[in-house]
Amino acid sequence: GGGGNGNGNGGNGNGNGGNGNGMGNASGEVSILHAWGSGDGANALQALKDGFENEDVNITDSVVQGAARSNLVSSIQTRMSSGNPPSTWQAWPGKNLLRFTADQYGDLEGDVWDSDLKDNYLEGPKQQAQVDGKYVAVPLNIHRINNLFYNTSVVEEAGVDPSSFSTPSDVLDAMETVASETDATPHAHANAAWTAGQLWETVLLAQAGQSGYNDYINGEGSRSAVESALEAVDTMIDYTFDDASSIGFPEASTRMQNGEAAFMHQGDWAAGGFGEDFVYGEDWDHVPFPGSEGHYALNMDSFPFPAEAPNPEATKVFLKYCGGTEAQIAFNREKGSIPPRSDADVSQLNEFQQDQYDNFTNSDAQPPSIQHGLAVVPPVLSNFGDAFSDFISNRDVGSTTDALMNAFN
Amino acid sequence: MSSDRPGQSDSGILGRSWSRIGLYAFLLGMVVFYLIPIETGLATSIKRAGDFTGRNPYLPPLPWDATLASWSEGFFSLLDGLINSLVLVVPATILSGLLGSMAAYGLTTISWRGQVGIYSLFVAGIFIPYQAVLVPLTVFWYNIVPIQDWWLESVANGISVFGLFEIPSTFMLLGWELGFQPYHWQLISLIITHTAYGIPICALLFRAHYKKLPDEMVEAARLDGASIRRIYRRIILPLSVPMFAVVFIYQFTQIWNDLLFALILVQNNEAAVVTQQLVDLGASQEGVDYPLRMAGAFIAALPTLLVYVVFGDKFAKGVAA
Amino acid sequence: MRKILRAVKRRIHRRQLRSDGGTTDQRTKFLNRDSVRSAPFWLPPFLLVFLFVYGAIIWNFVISLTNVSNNLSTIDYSNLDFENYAIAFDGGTPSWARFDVGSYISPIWNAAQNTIVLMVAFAVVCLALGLWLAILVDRDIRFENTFRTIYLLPMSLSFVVTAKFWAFMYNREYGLVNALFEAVGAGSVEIIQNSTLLGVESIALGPIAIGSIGIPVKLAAIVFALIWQYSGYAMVVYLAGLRAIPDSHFEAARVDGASTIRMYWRVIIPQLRTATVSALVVLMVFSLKAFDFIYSLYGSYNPGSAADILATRMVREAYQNSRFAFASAIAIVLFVMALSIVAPYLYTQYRRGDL
Amino acid sequence: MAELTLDSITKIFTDDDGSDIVAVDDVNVDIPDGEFLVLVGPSGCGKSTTLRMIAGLETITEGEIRLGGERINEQPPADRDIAMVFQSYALYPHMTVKQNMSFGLEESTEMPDEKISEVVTETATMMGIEDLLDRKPSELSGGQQQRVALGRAIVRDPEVFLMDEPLSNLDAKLRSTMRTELQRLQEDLGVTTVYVTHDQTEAMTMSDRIAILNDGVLQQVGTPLECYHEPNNEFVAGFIGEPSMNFFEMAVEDDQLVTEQFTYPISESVRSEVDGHERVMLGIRPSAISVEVGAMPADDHDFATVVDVVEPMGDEENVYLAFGDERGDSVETFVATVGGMQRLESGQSVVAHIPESAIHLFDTDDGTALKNRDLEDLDERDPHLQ
Amino acid sequence: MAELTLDSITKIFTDDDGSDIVAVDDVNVDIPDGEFLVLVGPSGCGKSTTLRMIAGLETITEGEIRLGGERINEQPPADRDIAMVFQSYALYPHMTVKQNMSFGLEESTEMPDEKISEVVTETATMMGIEDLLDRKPSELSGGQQQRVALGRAIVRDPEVFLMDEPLSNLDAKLRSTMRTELQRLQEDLGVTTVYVTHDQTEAMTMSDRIAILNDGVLQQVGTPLECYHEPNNEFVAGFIGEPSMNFFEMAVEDDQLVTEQFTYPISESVRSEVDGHERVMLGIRPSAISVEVGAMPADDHDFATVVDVVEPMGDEENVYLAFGDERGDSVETFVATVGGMQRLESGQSVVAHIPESAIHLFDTDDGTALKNRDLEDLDERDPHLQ
Ligand SMILES: Nc1ncnc2c1ncn2[C@@H]1O[C@H](COP(=O)(O)OP(=O)(O)OP(=O)(O)O)[C@@H](O)[C@H]1O
Ligand SMILES: Nc1ncnc2c1ncn2[C@@H]1O[C@H](COP(=O)(O)OP(=O)(O)OP(=O)(O)O)[C@@H](O)[C@H]1O
Ligand SMILES: [Mg+2]
Ligand SMILES: [Mg+2]
Repeated sequence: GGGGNGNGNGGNGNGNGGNGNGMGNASGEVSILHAWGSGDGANALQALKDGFENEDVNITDSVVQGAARSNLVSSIQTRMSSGNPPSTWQAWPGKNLLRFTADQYGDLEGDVWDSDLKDNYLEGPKQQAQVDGKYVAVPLNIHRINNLFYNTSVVEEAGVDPSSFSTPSDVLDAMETVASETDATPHAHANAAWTAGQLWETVLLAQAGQSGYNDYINGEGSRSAVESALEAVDTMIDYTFDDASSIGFPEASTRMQNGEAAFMHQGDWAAGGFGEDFVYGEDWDHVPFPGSEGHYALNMDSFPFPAEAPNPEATKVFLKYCGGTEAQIAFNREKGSIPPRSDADVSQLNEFQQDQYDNFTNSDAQPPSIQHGLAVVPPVLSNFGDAFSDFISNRDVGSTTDALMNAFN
Repeated sequence: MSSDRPGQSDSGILGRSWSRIGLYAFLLGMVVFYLIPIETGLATSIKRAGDFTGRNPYLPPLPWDATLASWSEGFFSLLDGLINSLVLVVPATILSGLLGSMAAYGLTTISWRGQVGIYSLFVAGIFIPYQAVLVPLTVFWYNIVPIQDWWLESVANGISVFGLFEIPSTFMLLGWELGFQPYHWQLISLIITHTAYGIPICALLFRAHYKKLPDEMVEAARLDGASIRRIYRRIILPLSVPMFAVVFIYQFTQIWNDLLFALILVQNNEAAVVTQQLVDLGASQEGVDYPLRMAGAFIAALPTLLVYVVFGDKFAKGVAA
Repeated sequence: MRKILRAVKRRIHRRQLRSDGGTTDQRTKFLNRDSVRSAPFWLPPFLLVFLFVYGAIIWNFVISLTNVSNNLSTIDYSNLDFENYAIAFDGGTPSWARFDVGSYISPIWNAAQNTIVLMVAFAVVCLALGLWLAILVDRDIRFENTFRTIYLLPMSLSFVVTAKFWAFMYNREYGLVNALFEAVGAGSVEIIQNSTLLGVESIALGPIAIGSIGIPVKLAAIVFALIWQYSGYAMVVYLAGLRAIPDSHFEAARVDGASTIRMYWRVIIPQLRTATVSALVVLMVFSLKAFDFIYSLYGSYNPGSAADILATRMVREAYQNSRFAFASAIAIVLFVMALSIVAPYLYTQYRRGDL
Repeated sequence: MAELTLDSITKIFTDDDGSDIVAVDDVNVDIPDGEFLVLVGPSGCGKSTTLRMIAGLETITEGEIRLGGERINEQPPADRDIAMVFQSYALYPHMTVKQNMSFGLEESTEMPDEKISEVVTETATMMGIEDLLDRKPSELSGGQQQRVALGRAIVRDPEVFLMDEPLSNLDAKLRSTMRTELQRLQEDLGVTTVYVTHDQTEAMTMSDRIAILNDGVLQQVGTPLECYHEPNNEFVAGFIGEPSMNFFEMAVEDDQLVTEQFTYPISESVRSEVDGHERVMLGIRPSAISVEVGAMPADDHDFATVVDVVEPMGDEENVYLAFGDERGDSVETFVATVGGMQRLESGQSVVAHIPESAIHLFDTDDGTALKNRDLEDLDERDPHLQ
Repeated sequence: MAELTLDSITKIFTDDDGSDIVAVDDVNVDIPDGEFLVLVGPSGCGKSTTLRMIAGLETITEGEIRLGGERINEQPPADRDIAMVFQSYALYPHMTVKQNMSFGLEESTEMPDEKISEVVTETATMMGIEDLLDRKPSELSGGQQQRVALGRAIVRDPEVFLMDEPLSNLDAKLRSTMRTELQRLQEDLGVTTVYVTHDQTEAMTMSDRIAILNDGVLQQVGTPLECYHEPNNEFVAGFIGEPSMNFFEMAVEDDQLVTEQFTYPISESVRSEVDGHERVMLGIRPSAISVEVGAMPADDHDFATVVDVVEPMGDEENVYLAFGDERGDSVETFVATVGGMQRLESGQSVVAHIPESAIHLFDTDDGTALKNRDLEDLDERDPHLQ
């Protein structure tokens, strides 16, 4: 997820303990660097740590301050390149891992990726955990990107039925209806580069289908597909709050919960942040983003394993635990996502998550997210981000289309 | 100046008073311009997050609606950062001031061939954009002299070798007692960096001061039998006290306010300074908490504001140099 | 060039005329030399500065000639070239790119242009406002110190704090700026994420549209906030300059029959040249450091191309995109810009014997 | 050309704490057309303030200033047809000499540029600075700057020149050259001039008349010799003349004046002037005292003294004498000026003659002169005339 | 106590373009123990440089300085046993008077603190500043600061005092008081003193002997009266004396000296002194010229002149005279000092008497004196002696 993070409960890093310092010895300190400063992420990590019971391995974690995630990236970047990485860190898997070369990662084959993980992890996540065929990370969860949440009462007041939508243009029509029929804002959207990028990739998937989407992430996208998705996004942004640029997605979400807005496109982590008394199925509901019903657009978090990890054995112990069902449930229950293991006992998750899990298992395809770094290599992601940084302030479809097309140059 | 700026008195009683009124009105208008963002922040910071509606943000809340909740939350959120900033700023300020004064003394009071060349390098150093040295600094502090890591090692091995020498355990314990944390080691790179980048401006300020001291005084001291070192100790240093105030105030503000170096050189959250922490304070799941954000901004600005309010004139002097 | 060198040489010599400071004896000459005896004082700070400032800049330059991206621990210094500069000016896909897609790097012209626009607009407005305020404050007003203190107050704040205040001021919904716009019936507008051009946007000169010359709203907003923070500084410098002009110049001009405006225009303002230059240099340098502000305002390394300046671009390329060598090249460009402002200034200071 | 009248002018400044400072107190002077009036007095006595009121740079609290009979209190400086030369010259440092000199004409007249240029060049030639026209003030010596400042005033062809210590920034030699030059120039131009100085030599040598101010109050207006020989009061007597007049506060006893140190017999006519006073201040100029070596007091007005310190000045000597035969730090001395060749030595006993015709007597309370040296009486007695 | 010898000392500074500035050129002076020598000369003549070489603040390019016969060229300032008083006093502003006075003893001797304190208090009492010991310099008046600076030098009990224009920051009245005081003090202490000034009054009045420098070259060393009446050369003649000596460059023709303006007959004895010179410079002190009104030239040495400008000085007047009957800007004038009561006026025709016994004659090429006024001859003729 994006968003910011306040000061979490992160810094208990003054650990004075860790007796001995055995290399090749499954004990010592495992340090995690992450950006889950607050909210669902912080809770999920805490649950994960709470569930880890090993006398010899001490887990410390620290939150990277600064602007959302970019600081985490630069921090890791610097520490990796100076040979001083943390034991593991919060990272998107997939092509995002290509930030570093395969030999900068340690090999998890065997010790962590044993038959248990290999057998029970879903195929998509397994792919995303490898660099050049080497297992280097442990995926923690699966988020879905292509959701359309809505406030049922607002939608009812406007008289539209989301379950009937089948294309993005249906969504636009519905937003128009909301605008004319109610006082509410049609679209709860925080206009940041990453939310716009995420919306765009969803619309592209919905409009151009799996093949059009794949073409794009392979650098062979069709200009017209890119442009038409962007036009739709442009219009959808018109339906959002005046001050959309000044708010973060949590606030947009809050406004939808308050009935100030009808629809919200967001990853399913947004649902993890809904208030207790905002009840799934009654107060709110969701549909897969119209046009992309058969797809489960993937975002994941993972813990990579650096080659120069301090206390590598202890780290492996921890990572092995993270790959297990118990940890997965503990983590995802808080995070709002679903576990990437087919054998997880999803009944411990909430109703919405269970529905998502069903959707996932029934999905036709699980296209990886561009915005969240799974689908494209880091420089393309950076170009993609730059394109949307400009788009949100100039809203120039033409030039942004160019930029998106050129992102692969 | 106790009289009208000469040549400006407008003639005619009426014309004069009207133009005076206009003048004051304009100056007051500018006061509003300079203060309103700060005032708005202040007013917002004592509103209840729940009551915050965004209407008339500059109006303070009604007394019974005011709350310091955001202030206390902000304070506790930023507490570590405030402490880290202090741990950084105090030594860096003192070191840069002292070294700057020494440099200025060596380059002013004793005159010798080539000192202008060296001094020019000092002055030019004031104007170097930090970006121009960021990458080398990163390499230096992460790969060549990774002070950041040494503490980790020293903690791992109990009290241990710090590259070159033993840290006496009593020293460590004393540090502990004083509230120093092991992660404060990480600030050493930042202290040294800020010191190095602070020296030029300090040297400039001190040199301007020393140039005003009469040569004859130093000569008198030489005739009186004092060595270069003694002259510094007994004559120059005592006479630098007012300038030290100016320099310390200026450096304190500069270093406290810096973000970029900290951003690059402090990668571990425990050691993050307050400006780093402030960047995304108040953004949370529930939306941007403006009262908290403004309170945080104030808390982070408080030391420099205090310095400014108390030592306004000295600050202006440093700034104008 | 020769002339300049000669002048420099002459200056350096003249300095030495001050005093040779006493007893020297051939035998003890070296140890007794003042440069040597004073070395304990100036050498340590000098080494520190030389290492960290000049050493770092030189090193930075060398790095900019390498191919280092990604892994700083193994910089290969054996293969130096100017490729990064070529890319910085022309754009292109570097030979050292690790990926065959997405590695095209766009040139820095946009950021450079924004940097200059920001610098010029900021400096000009600051100076104008500062001068105006200084003249008014100089008119023997009561509470002069209070006014001055307040005007200078923003300068004591961190860029991060200022950014927080102005993010709030510019907020579309809660911000005071928009409240003002609404109060005058202009309606609220997006500010910090608005790259619409202000000013000459719609003007076309014959067939040539010069629309792109305007300053984007978001950049203007940044400039405005910086002006808020630093115009007090310009005022203080000008006030000092005004105070240095003897009363008798004002009086002479009055007796000579000049009106107040003419007096300032012809007699007083021309005498503020040194103040202007020194304020200008410092303001320019501040504006080169505006990174902290932009970063805090946008909460990201990327404010969007309309507000991107070299400082943000450099940090972004280095610490987000890991193109360290390329970022170093941008840093050198930035350094050269700073140098081109500062060097002439230092040189004139030097000529006038103010160093 | 016009007569300048200061009619009971007073200037009161209000201090920061609201208290009043009377800088100029009810000053009356009539300055006829073409006169060179020097305003002199100790620092802070209100000289500059008076001048600035005439220039219009300071408002007038009370009284009236008239130029050619017309009240100018309310006129702005530009309209007064007055030019001023400042102590610091106040040359505009960014303008060339020519621009400096043209500025006033450009600002205050409609004169076309060529005409201005012509007038400026003419004046510069007259002042001998035509070669400097393209230089900046910083490239001129002190004396040249002085000339430019004067030229700038002259070029405007004003009714009145005001000069505020225009020579005080020059060194001694140049000052005396410029003094003569200025004096001659004013004579030639015939412009009414008010000249402020605190240097009594300048006041004495340059003026047609001197006006002496003290504490804002006018003490005396008169020709230099009047002020020197017939001072209105003790202040004027002490202020004018170098070395200063010697003063002794004495009791009047019958026909003699008495102090601890000596007794001075007075004649009947003098006695009558001090009638009704118990104490008077006796004043005697150092040059009026004559000193004899190796003689005994012969006259009533001869006194036995001992030489404390001798300051040879070439053709004159200042001799510090003490009554009686003591000398040292604590003894009060008085000074006599004697011929330079007299070869007096510290510790020598000499007889000092203080002629009665040369003494001045002042009221001890308000300092008013009771008896002055008589101007008529002097010519014959002056030792310098041969 | 020791004799100070400057043996052919030269100081050369190297200028920007590598050219040399000879600040002091081969100066020889012997200063006997206890002498008060005043070093005088125009600005930039090398006075301060000489002093600073003695102090050790400047290296000596050539020559030797000996103190009590011992070469001190290489000794650092601290070891020379010399104390210096600076023009600006150079008091340490952050120290009290007492600390200022103790500093030198603390730094240069092993004296215990109580002893230092005792010595300081003693000296302060002698200087009359014992009440000021706990004040900071900023709380003192100019004269008091002066005394502290002196006290600071005295307390170190040096062999030699050096003083660089120590009085020039004081106002005129205080300067003359301090002058006397300093003189008396030096007499009492008997410490060899070198005193720099550019003020010829100070030089004349204070010194045992004067050393006159010009352009780094020593012109004359002698008592004040020697320098005044028997100047070695034209420079000294012109430098000493106020107003300056009048000079006329004249051709020697038989038994007279001739210029365009006037012809001056000379006696045989004088003629013999200028033998072999075609041109000489005639010098005459203003005070040696007498002026008569309404008379006709009676004597060979009487000249018809016209008064150009009169500067009354109270009991004297400086009269600017022009030969013939022209006056104005272009005419060269000479100055005569006459009694103050003479009431001369611009334009008046007068007769000026230039007595032959009073003239000086100088070589036109190198300025060497050919004939000086004779000191013996003077006493009788001096008009001031009555
Ligand atoms: N603007 C002012 N406000 C208050 N007091 C003033 C002002 N200007 C002058 N004074 C006071 O008025 C008095 C006369 O000042 P003025 O400048 O006329 O003296 P002056 O005779 O010119 O002295 P100096 O010889 O030092 O120039 C002084 O006591 C001075 O302090
Ligand atoms: N450090 C120096 N370098 C070069 N030239 C110098 C230096 N110090 C003095 N001079 C030159 O040496 C000459 C003598 O200078 P000095 O200071 O001794 O003069 P002075 O007689 O003391 O003059 P003043 O009366 O102005 O103090 C001058 O021409 C001066 O310019
Ligand atoms: Mg004055
Ligand atoms: Mg000197």
